[in-house]
Amino acid sequence: MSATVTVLYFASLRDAAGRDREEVASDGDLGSLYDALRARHGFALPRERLRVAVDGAFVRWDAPVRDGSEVAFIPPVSGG
Amino acid sequence: MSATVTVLYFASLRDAAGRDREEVASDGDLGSLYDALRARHGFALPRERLRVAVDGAFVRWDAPVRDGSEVAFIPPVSGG
Amino acid sequence: MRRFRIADAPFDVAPLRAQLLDERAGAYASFEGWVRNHHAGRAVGGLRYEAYLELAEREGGRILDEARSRFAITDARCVHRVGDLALGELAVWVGVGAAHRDAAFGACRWIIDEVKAHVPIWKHERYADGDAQWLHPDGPR
Amino acid sequence: MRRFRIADAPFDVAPLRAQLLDERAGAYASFEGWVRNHHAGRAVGGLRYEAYLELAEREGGRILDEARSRFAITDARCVHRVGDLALGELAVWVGVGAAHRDAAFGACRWIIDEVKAHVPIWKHERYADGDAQWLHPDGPR
Repeated sequence: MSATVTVLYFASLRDAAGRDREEVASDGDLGSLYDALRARHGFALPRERLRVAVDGAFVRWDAPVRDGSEVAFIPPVSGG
Repeated sequence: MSATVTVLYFASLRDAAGRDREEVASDGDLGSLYDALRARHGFALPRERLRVAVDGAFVRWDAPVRDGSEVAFIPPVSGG
Repeated sequence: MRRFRIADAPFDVAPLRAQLLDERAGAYASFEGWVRNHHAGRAVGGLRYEAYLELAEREGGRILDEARSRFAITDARCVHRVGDLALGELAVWVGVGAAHRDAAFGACRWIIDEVKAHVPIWKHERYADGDAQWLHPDGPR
Repeated sequence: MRRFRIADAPFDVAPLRAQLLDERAGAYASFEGWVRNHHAGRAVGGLRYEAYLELAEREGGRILDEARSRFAITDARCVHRVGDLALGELAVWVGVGAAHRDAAFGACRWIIDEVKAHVPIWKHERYADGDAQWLHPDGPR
């Protein structure tokens, strides 16, 4: 069963995607969602260097994609 | 030969001496000057817990008392 | 009162420090990050910080709560700027009050390290040579 | 400009911090000592600091000069109050600018420790029970 989610892009991912969010359909886990989007947009960062958050909280890559949720891929941070 | 110096008192030494300075004559080194003043004023602090300064700079206890100089006995400090 | 906050405009530290005044506190340590004119040997002209606001505020709040349980402090605050910053501008401020200086220094250092490592904020540097890039550092810095 | 100063009246930290602004500095660490309402288990009502002014300024200046040679900092300042202080009042301030935070924190901590250990300033505490005393601590605190 396919789920539709809003994906948020930040920093270099936003520059590469050319947008700060998009609606996407997915039927796997969050890891495979990132891999598909990486192939589509040519993201330089491999999944191992990112974290993933759903609805504003960090979650595991093997969590299923939940319909209607907001997914953010978090590149290595550089605040401070 | 006897030297006359101005001795400065701070903190508990000033309270014990009842004054913040006095002129004293001495013919030994700074250590024996302190010991004499300790006996006179009843200072609680032994020489080992103090430092001594002459004319605003730390010096050794075995330095001779120099005529006309200003001597300060420095109790353990507690700034900060 | 939120202990961690994202600011999208310049902010003044005096009222933040005032929030930490406490008669039990004998020590106050603070840290500020300022925009430096060089990074990794390159001349920097200015920078931009971007945050994932919702998650940044949640993570920042968690870090300050954890600091209060790890260290014997009276309280702590942190504010991080986003948006365009010029050279010399204040990028991040951390303030900690404590009875004693060991805890104040320890917590202040721990908070800035944790914020830099975990809060979803990204720095985009513009260089004097016209180049620019997002910083995505490898592992712990 | 003197890097170490004794102040006989309340002072504001903002202009002192401003003296450390420097485009090479990415990090600023500061420490403040505030008059605490307790010491060694006793309720404190207020205190007085007294200094041997000439020697204190010489020793303080030496400590700040040494900090500049020991740590990779851009500059540092310290001001210590003397006279009568109420609960919560600012007793001592240290500020350090540096390219990186390790040096800023390290130098700030080193300076306050050295000032407390070596600068001829004495604290006279008044307690809630009416007692009062000069503090002459044993050895390193």
